[in-house]
Amino acid sequence: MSAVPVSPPEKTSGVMAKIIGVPSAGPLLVLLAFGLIFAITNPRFLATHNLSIILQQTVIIGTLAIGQTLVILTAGIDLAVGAICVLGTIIAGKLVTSGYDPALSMAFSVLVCTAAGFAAGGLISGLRLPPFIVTLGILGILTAALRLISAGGAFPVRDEFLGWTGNTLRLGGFIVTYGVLLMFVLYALVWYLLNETKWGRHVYAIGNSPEAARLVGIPVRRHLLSVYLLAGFIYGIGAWLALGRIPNADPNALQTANLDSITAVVIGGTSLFGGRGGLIGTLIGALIVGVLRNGLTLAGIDPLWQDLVTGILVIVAVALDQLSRRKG
Amino acid sequence: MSAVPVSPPEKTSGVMAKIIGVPSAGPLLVLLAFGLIFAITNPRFLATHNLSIILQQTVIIGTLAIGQTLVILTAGIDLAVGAICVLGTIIAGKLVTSGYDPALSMAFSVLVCTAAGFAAGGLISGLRLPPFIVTLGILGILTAALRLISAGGAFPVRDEFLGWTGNTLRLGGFIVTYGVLLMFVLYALVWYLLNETKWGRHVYAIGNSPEAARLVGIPVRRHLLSVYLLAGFIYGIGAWLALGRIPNADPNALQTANLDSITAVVIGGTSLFGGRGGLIGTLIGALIVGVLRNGLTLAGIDPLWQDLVTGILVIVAVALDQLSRRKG
Amino acid sequence: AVSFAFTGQASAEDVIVGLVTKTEVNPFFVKMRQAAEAQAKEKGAKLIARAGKFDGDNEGQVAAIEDLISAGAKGILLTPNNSSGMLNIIKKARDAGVLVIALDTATDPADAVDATFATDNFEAGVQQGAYARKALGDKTPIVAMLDGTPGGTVDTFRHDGYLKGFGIAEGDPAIAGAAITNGAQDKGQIGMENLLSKNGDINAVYTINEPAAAGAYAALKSFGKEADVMLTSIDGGCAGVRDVKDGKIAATVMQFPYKMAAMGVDAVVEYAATGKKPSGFVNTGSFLITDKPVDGIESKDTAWGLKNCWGD
Amino acid sequence: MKTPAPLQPIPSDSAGIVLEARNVVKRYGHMTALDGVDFELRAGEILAVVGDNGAGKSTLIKALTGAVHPDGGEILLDGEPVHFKGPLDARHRGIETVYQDLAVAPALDIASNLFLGRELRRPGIMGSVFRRLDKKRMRQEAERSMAELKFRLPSITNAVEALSGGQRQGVAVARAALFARKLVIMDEPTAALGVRETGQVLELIRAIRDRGLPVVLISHNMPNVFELADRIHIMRLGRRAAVVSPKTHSMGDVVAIMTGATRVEEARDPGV
Amino acid sequence: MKTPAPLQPIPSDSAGIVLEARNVVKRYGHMTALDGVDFELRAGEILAVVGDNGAGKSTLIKALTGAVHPDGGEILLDGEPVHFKGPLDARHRGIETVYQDLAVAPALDIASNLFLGRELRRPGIMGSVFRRLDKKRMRQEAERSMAELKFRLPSITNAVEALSGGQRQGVAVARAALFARKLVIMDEPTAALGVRETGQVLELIRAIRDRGLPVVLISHNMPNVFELADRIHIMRLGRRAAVVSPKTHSMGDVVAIMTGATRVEEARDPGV
Ligand SMILES: Nc1ncnc2c1ncn2[C@@H]1O[C@H](COP(=O)(O)OP(=O)(O)OP(=O)(O)O)[C@@H](O)[C@H]1O
Ligand SMILES: Nc1ncnc2c1ncn2[C@@H]1O[C@H](COP(=O)(O)OP(=O)(O)OP(=O)(O)O)[C@@H](O)[C@H]1O
Ligand SMILES: [Mg+2]
Ligand SMILES: [Mg+2]
Repeated sequence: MSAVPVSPPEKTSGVMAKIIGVPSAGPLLVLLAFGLIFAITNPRFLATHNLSIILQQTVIIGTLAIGQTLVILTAGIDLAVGAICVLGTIIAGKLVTSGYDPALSMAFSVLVCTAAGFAAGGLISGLRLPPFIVTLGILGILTAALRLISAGGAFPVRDEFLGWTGNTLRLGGFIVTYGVLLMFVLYALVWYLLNETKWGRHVYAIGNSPEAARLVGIPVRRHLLSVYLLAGFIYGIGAWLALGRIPNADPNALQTANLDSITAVVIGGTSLFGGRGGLIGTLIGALIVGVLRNGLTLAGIDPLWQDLVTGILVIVAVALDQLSRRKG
Repeated sequence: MSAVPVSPPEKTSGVMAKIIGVPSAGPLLVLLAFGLIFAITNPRFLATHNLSIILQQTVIIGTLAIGQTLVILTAGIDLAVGAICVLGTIIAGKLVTSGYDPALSMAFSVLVCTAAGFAAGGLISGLRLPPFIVTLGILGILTAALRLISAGGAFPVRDEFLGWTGNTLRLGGFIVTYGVLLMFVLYALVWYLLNETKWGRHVYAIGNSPEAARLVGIPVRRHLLSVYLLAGFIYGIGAWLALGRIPNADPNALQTANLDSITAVVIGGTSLFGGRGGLIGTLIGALIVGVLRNGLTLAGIDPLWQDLVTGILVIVAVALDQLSRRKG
Repeated sequence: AVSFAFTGQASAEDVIVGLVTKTEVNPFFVKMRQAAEAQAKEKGAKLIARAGKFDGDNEGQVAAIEDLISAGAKGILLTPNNSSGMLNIIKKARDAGVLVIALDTATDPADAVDATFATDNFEAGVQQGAYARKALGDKTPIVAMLDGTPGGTVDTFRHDGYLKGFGIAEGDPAIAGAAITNGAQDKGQIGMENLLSKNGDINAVYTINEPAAAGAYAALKSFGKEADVMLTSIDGGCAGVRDVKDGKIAATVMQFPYKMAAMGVDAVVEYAATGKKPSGFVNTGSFLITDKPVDGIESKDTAWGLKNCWGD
Repeated sequence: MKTPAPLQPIPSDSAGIVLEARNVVKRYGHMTALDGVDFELRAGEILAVVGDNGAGKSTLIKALTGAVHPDGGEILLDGEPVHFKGPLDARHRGIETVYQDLAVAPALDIASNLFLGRELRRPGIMGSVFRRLDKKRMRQEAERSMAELKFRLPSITNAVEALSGGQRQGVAVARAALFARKLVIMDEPTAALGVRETGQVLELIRAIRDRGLPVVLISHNMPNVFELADRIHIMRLGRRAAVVSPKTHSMGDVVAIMTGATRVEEARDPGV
Repeated sequence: MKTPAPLQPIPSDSAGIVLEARNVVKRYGHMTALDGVDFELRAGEILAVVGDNGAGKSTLIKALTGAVHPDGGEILLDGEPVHFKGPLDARHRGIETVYQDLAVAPALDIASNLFLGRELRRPGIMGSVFRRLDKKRMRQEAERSMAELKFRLPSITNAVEALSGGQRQGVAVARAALFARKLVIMDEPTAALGVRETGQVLELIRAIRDRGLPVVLISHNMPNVFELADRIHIMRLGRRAAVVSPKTHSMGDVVAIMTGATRVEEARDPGV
């Protein structure tokens, strides 16, 4: 619902063309503006340690938002992102705790996540059900299944391999985790897929006009299936990153991941109507959310007021983006 | 995201025309089917007392879903429904507790809710921001504001007038609350607006194609504003109904009302892309959710399994609806 | 008004015990439900459990009680989200002849229900705070508050209790900042990280529960501060007690959800059989668990804690 | 918003220029769609606007009706400058337009689309107080209008998206004809129409003119243009290349000007 | 999915019937859009399909290309029955179609739309292993194709939604011409085109025929039809009313059959 219904096409269309493939400058400017304000408010904000913390805090939602972007570009929506990711942590955790090989366990759990994506995609493309309902249903099913599997409780996952993504390394004075690097690698790969391959072109085409895509001979259903499948795979990798950050498999974790990831996508300038937007915007969108939360705490804002300020700033962020586009 | 992207237009379009204005038979059949199954599982399900309970449980979400339907028909989405409704309960509660006249307090609080809707509509139509972001921002702002107003805690609201909607009356062996009646009245009124007036016609037109609406001379922005305004008003009435059901003003209440109301709308057959669907479907959608929850409890299903079964049944419900349309 | 409540001599198999917890999200309530299930099975009763969807879901709890009355429950065990919101429906249930017992959280007024089996959460908070203050010794305290959900009854009691036990008031400059965790580990971690970025001298951390404490520990560790900070919590889950044993959490205050649940089920079964109702407030108790006891504060060690903890 | 009864022409200085544009400029990014266009529509005439694809015809009429905001120049209605904030303003002044992309709501039925923004209310209290739509009358009117254009329609309650391309265009044309009170602008109204239906629309255009309303007709169909037009406004590369009379110029002349084969100095109104 | 190189015609029995439909029926609810249509397209010919609006022309070609599933009848390609599950199957068999509603992705640029579903990959390992698109070559090809149709285009990187109606149609026509290997179907390809551009497309159609590919041309423009067509298939009320030769029948005859003024017994192939 980002393609603003009331705007005459003349105002947006010229820029839309540029957004596809080319990073949208709007969200980036907003990110920099917020960063500047927070840096002025509290010099600690720019401490390398703090910046690296923000990146780490962005890892999970940032990664899940990659899959969410793909789904939203096809004019779908995924409410099961968090649940699928948690499924991954619990399965990997259970297997390792039962003595299986960590790498195999993780691989299997990524496979299960991919299968969950496949199931969603199958219902959506095969039975032509609305993505909202299918992923909502899967969310309910998984929520229950996760609690049943883990017998209701969270359990710690103490394994070198599963926790590896949380290990840090120094990159020129900057401390990052392997998880952060992996997230960037994922962004780069999926960006390539979206912008440099046929597959990505067809994602945009389907989101733009499923009927046109069908008529020119794009196998729309199979393609949708592949999108949800890839998204599921990404959520599986997200599970590994989540275990690196929190070595704990908790059936109740990530409850707000669906809304959070959609928020990152929308702040990043991708339209909920599909076919318009891009992945770099999403990364920036996820960072904006992380920067807001961190910056407001550093500014010493009471947590009660933080929600309020965040609410205002999210609107301001998108308004600024919108404004920069109209001028652009 | 209900207009299934992969379906060739030939399959849906014929029926779409019928859905507008005419209640969709699909959701109704699903509702009856579920009712039948539960009645067989547990004869208590059909007890008039139980049926009247289900109606009462549907009042809040059912009412909020009216506003949500209006917003979604314009291709928008409202994440602030619950927050605005809670705002209404807290303002009315505070005023009455401070000794103001109950009727005036309630009226004022409905006015504040209307103003909140107006603010959302103003940002969306005036600045052309995506409804998702605007209502998400307002959700954050209100969440914080509510906690600040109520000093963090919930407080009881014991007032005859504010609680009036919870009073019961007998209608031929059937016990209903005034709240249930009021909800039905709201449905009837808004149905009339949507289907029998110019205003409603224009809601559909804008949802269908905002550009076409603009070109034929519909004042799209002003109309959008009126939609969010009316929605806000309805959420205000929802606050009164909520107080009748639970005489308590709690800043943490109704957190899932946004998702729940959207679910009712989508199960009811309205497209998240706007312009297609109707209000009667929404009522049935809300009832389906209520019947599921009640019926599963009466069937003695473990709560862990309830989520799972609900997840499956929601998908089944929409699949059946989809199926009935294809045949229709 | 009692037309739908089956009275008379019900055999044990017919007894339906309703349990309505706050959420399914919190392991505390999950364990409570599991304990109630086990106890019901043992007593030959049938347990139907329901929960709200989130902290503050009054509507969900009201609907659950209504459904349970419809289902013919003999007694309902309730952990009210917000007691004032439940008063009407509790009255309705009791009028219909259903025994209503509050678990974990008392109602306001307390005599709205037949009986209350609960911990005193304020007292538990005091225990946590008093220990933390004492254990800090003569260091100047700089406190971070990792709260649950603002406005929740339990959340407020624990928070206020901690401050009382710690000997400071709300707004004291010793409080370096607060974060909302919703009792979740990931949000606990994020909140702690950001608070540490803001003030690296924090030396005492209040946590609403053990998952939040686990998150806080991870953050402290990444800042290399895990040894210098007095991290305390409440709950008494086995995972939490293990964290105390491992030295991650300095102390936690144990509660007894199993006990509450079992007592509740017993009372309903007894009521079904004999018509006898329990009454009043039964404090199921809370104990400070730590391996580093301080003078003047009663505590048990983790060996005892692991024997009596809930979960696993 | 008072809707005057249809078919009640708004009078204008019958000898003068009804709608005029002076030096209108419209840019889309780096692309200059209108590069200082002049335009005059006289009372009672049919003015054809022709030009290559992309010459700026549609942009010009959008600028005239407020559907896009020009970056420069001015627009005058009955000699006085107007600033249409949107198509609604133009409609209020009695200008009806068939846009090239038709401006229909796909999921709404034919009657609803025909009366979109101009819905009829029930007579009496039901209409004035309860604001109830007169669906039956709108349906009947729609049936009549479409029948006049001799369309074979499946059913008047069909959604517009279930119509053939030509049928959909028929709806847009019928709508403009039904409500115009001042002037009518039609952007390629017969592009998708069959032989018979095209004839019908040409007749309709004549009938509108005979009702006293001037008509702007954009068309690529030269025979039609020469059959109907009183004057021909030729667009080329975002400018008006010439205005000619079909009486003084041949189709070949017009095409030559349009494609740039013949150069003309900045076209002067031939004053036919 | 192997994409054969463009412009490599798929041979077919040069004397015979390339594409045939027998007794095809298509209903939309109560509406019978196709009421038992027969259809034959012969090798190397240009077959015009004409008829009133709503006669069923577009539905017929959609049925032929798998875009809609007929309720009855059969379709034969090179004499053997085919069941296209969707337009993709038809495309795989070398059939290219310009649909009346163009089938373009509005937010994608001209080159992307031209190559939609037929994207070119880089040569060498970048293409075969890394599957990288050859954006530059697609852009150049697109520029060339559009230039051939003599369109004045703002920029080849423009989104299609920012094009004029005629320019958009040009993209769809260029696409079909670029990829056809067996036969080409064009549903009103010149409806929105200017005089010059129409001439260009008519020439293109002839060039395609001269490449040996038969062409189905749906058009309301009788002069164009008579200029190009080898045979004329006349639709009326969802049936084939007649197939005539432009050599034996006049425009008047065709229009008369089309509108029902002249009755013909179930049309037999004149076998021109
Ligand atoms: N929304 C837009 N954004 C960018 N450029 C546009 C937009 N609309 C039109 N243009 C460009 O402006 C020029 C004029 O377009 P216009 O639609 O006015 O042409 P036209 O004369 O109506 O052509 P046609 O006969 O094909 O309808 C074209 O080159 C087109 O690409
Ligand atoms: N999706 C649909 N649903 C219902 N009816 C349809 C649908 N598509 C077409 N029709 C109907 O089928 C009939 C034939 O339509 P078709 O598009 O084939 O006509 P056509 O000959 O191509 O007309 P035109 O010259 O106007 O393009 C029309 O009466 C139309 O209303
Ligand atoms: Mg045009
Ligand atoms: Mg057609």
